[in-house]
Amino acid sequence: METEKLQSPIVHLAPLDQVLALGRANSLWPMTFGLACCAIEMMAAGASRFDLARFGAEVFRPSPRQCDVMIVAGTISKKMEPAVKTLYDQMPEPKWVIAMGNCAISGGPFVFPGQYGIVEGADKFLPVDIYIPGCPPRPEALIEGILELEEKITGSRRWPRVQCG
Amino acid sequence: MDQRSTTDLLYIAAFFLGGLGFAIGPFIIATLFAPRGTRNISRKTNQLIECGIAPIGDAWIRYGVIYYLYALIFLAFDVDVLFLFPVAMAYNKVKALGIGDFVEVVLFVGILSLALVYAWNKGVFEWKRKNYNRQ
Amino acid sequence: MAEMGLAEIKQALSGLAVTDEIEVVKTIPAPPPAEGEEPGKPVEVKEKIQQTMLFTPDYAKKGYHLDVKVTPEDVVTAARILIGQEFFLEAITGVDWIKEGQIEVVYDFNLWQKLCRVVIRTRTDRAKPEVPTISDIYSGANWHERETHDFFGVVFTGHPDLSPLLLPEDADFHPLLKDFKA
Amino acid sequence: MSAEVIDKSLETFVLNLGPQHPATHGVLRVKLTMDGEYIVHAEPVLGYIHRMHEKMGENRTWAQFMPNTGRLDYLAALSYNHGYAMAAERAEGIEVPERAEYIRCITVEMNRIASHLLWFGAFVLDLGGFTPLLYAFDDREQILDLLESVTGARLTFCYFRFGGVYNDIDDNFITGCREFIKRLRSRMPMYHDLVTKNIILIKRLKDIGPISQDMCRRYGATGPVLRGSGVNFDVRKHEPYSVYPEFDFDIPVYTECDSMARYMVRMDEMEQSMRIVEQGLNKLPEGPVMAAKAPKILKPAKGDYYCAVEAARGSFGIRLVSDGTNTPYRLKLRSPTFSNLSLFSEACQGMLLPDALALMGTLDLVIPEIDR
Repeated sequence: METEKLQSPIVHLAPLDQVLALGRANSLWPMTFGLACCAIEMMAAGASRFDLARFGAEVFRPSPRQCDVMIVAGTISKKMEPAVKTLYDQMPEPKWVIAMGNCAISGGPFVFPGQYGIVEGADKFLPVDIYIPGCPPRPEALIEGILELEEKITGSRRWPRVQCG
Repeated sequence: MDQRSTTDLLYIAAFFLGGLGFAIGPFIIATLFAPRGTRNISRKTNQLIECGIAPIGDAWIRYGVIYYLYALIFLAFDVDVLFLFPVAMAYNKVKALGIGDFVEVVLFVGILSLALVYAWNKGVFEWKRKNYNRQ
Repeated sequence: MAEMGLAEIKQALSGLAVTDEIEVVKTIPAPPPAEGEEPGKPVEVKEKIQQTMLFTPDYAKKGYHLDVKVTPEDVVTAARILIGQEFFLEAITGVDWIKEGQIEVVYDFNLWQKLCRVVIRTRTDRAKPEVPTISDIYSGANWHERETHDFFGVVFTGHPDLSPLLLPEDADFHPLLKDFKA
Repeated sequence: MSAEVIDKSLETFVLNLGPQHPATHGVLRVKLTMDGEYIVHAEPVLGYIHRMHEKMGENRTWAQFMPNTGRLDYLAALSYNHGYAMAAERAEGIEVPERAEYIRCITVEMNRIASHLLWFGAFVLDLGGFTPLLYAFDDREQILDLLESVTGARLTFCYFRFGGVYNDIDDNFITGCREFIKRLRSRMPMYHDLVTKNIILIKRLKDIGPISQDMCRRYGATGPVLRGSGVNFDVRKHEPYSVYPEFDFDIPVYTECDSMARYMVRMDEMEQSMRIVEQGLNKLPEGPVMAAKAPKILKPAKGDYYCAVEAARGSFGIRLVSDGTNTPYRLKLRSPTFSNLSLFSEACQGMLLPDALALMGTLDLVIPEIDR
């Protein structure tokens, strides 16, 4: 994964970066990149009940040039891997990757000795920022993943964290 | 050049520069503040987008002529509308026959829409495949 | 039930059924014990009998009505008979019998109007499996055969394009064979 | 378009309706040779989500394969659980108690409604209308809540066991189902008025994408695609299984063979499934939900078995070859959308691209089920 170090922008003002980060964090445009079952949960998250629009992430752009987040939702097979790499390259910087579901994290239920068809995890060839476990993870888990990404971008969490238990 | 026309020229220049600023400004801001270069893992950043697959064949091919005719008709009416702007500005200013201006505009648009009627008869809008070179 | 239809099909396909040698285990009852010694045990003996491989198993348990085993060349004639009787092709399955060194290709046919599921089987040698294609009769078989070629390496002679369907384009391995190592 | 004609017209180019495309609802790639906006030749390319289900079938015990059936067609996963459970029960000869059979039919039909609702939303989204998706998903979430309270999963169910179901349904599931049916019945007229009678939808679907009966037979298409071409073939009536003979419902069949017919078949099927669920809830018998002597380790007798069920997209068949051990020797999954999609390249010959996408929407594809 030879990702050369990104040169910093020409003009580099700290407070301005804060404003930019806040703007980017609250308008993450995901790419319609559903592979398998997790894609249906991603659609359910974008639909009326678990509305992603509340977090500015409901605009699913089909073309990689116009999106910021690649949500890898599903199993990456070895035949699909070059296509995923091309899509990742075609996304403009700054870009992030969310690995949604066990298949994207580690190959999930399709890993067995002698398996010939799938890549065991998106982080084998993508710099993944957020991992969302589950098979498929509930739409709330995807929303929590997006909030986690916002915290990673801006450094502070705007939405209350739900303490379970 | 008396004093009044120079102020008019200044207004136009100001509007022009303002427009230019709004047009070029985002480019400048983007180059200054955006990160340079993109992290890529298979050197495909500038590849044409075709759903993740390398495009097959070349896009510069002999294309169906329907699209060209469609564009021509749009151009004709675009210029037609362009000419209507000054007409709209000078409408009813010159105290000639009240109805004269209206007749002129109708005449002008009528002649141009003849092109549309001609194209309609020739079947440009049916969008059928032109298969004259293959039976 | 599809009795009438079944008898018709059975009669039509009986010409193609292959006669095989099957090992049948027979138990010969022990000979009546003479006075002195203890009674003899029934002895098992394996016998090879000629049997035409055309069965009508009970549908409730097996799920199909007619099971015919044909030689690979007769698959095309069987398919032509069946499309004449308006059957449609449900699936083509490959089974790798590694112990007998054979690959079995199973064709499932079914009817729309009546419930009558017919199974046609063929066996080819495992080293060089070859079965003639029926994709010109049943166009749906085109993809089924490409998939069976992907997984078992069965070469369907006469198939327009046997390139991998589900595996990557340059795949040369056949994963569902029993001796496939990843 | 014969081959030499294509070479003569130099205006054809190859367009990738590739793995990442909003209209393919998954990772199906179609290589389109186009002449302007008309399709000269379409060739679907599969395998981008091949997850080796059949290879896994050969190295797992019979019970361990049940979660896989939930991940084949995850929009109507319960019918796949049903097909696999029934295949093994037939092979082993296990008797399923009456109440479990009723619960199976009720949950399978609710799952079918959820699958058709999602298809309805996604299909109208393909044609350009966004709002029906939000309404359809809202209804679907109601079903998912009900099914989740009983099975524990929203999408990839693993609820059936050999010999019955995992746990019993309780009263608020029954009242919940009745309320849902009342609510959906009140909304269906709105869907029909706003979408089915919409002139744009009619213009996009009427007489578009004809699939003749002969083409259906040659390709083995089943399910709503076949019933849209005038053939009354539904495995629930053709091969009565489980307790479907006890329900009185009919099979919507349209004979126009075009995309509008396939659209109407699915819309009417939602109504039929609701009738089945209602009758199922009224006639739900008491009793155990698990067979008394269901064997812990399943060892079906040697030989091969075939079992077909009516999934939301067509007849899903399982061919089991068992060699008497506790792992299947070979497990073939006959996927309905595999055969439905195989007729796509012949059906969309010479069509406009938007019409071909409308046709692909009416085939109702779930790509991991095609690639298995």
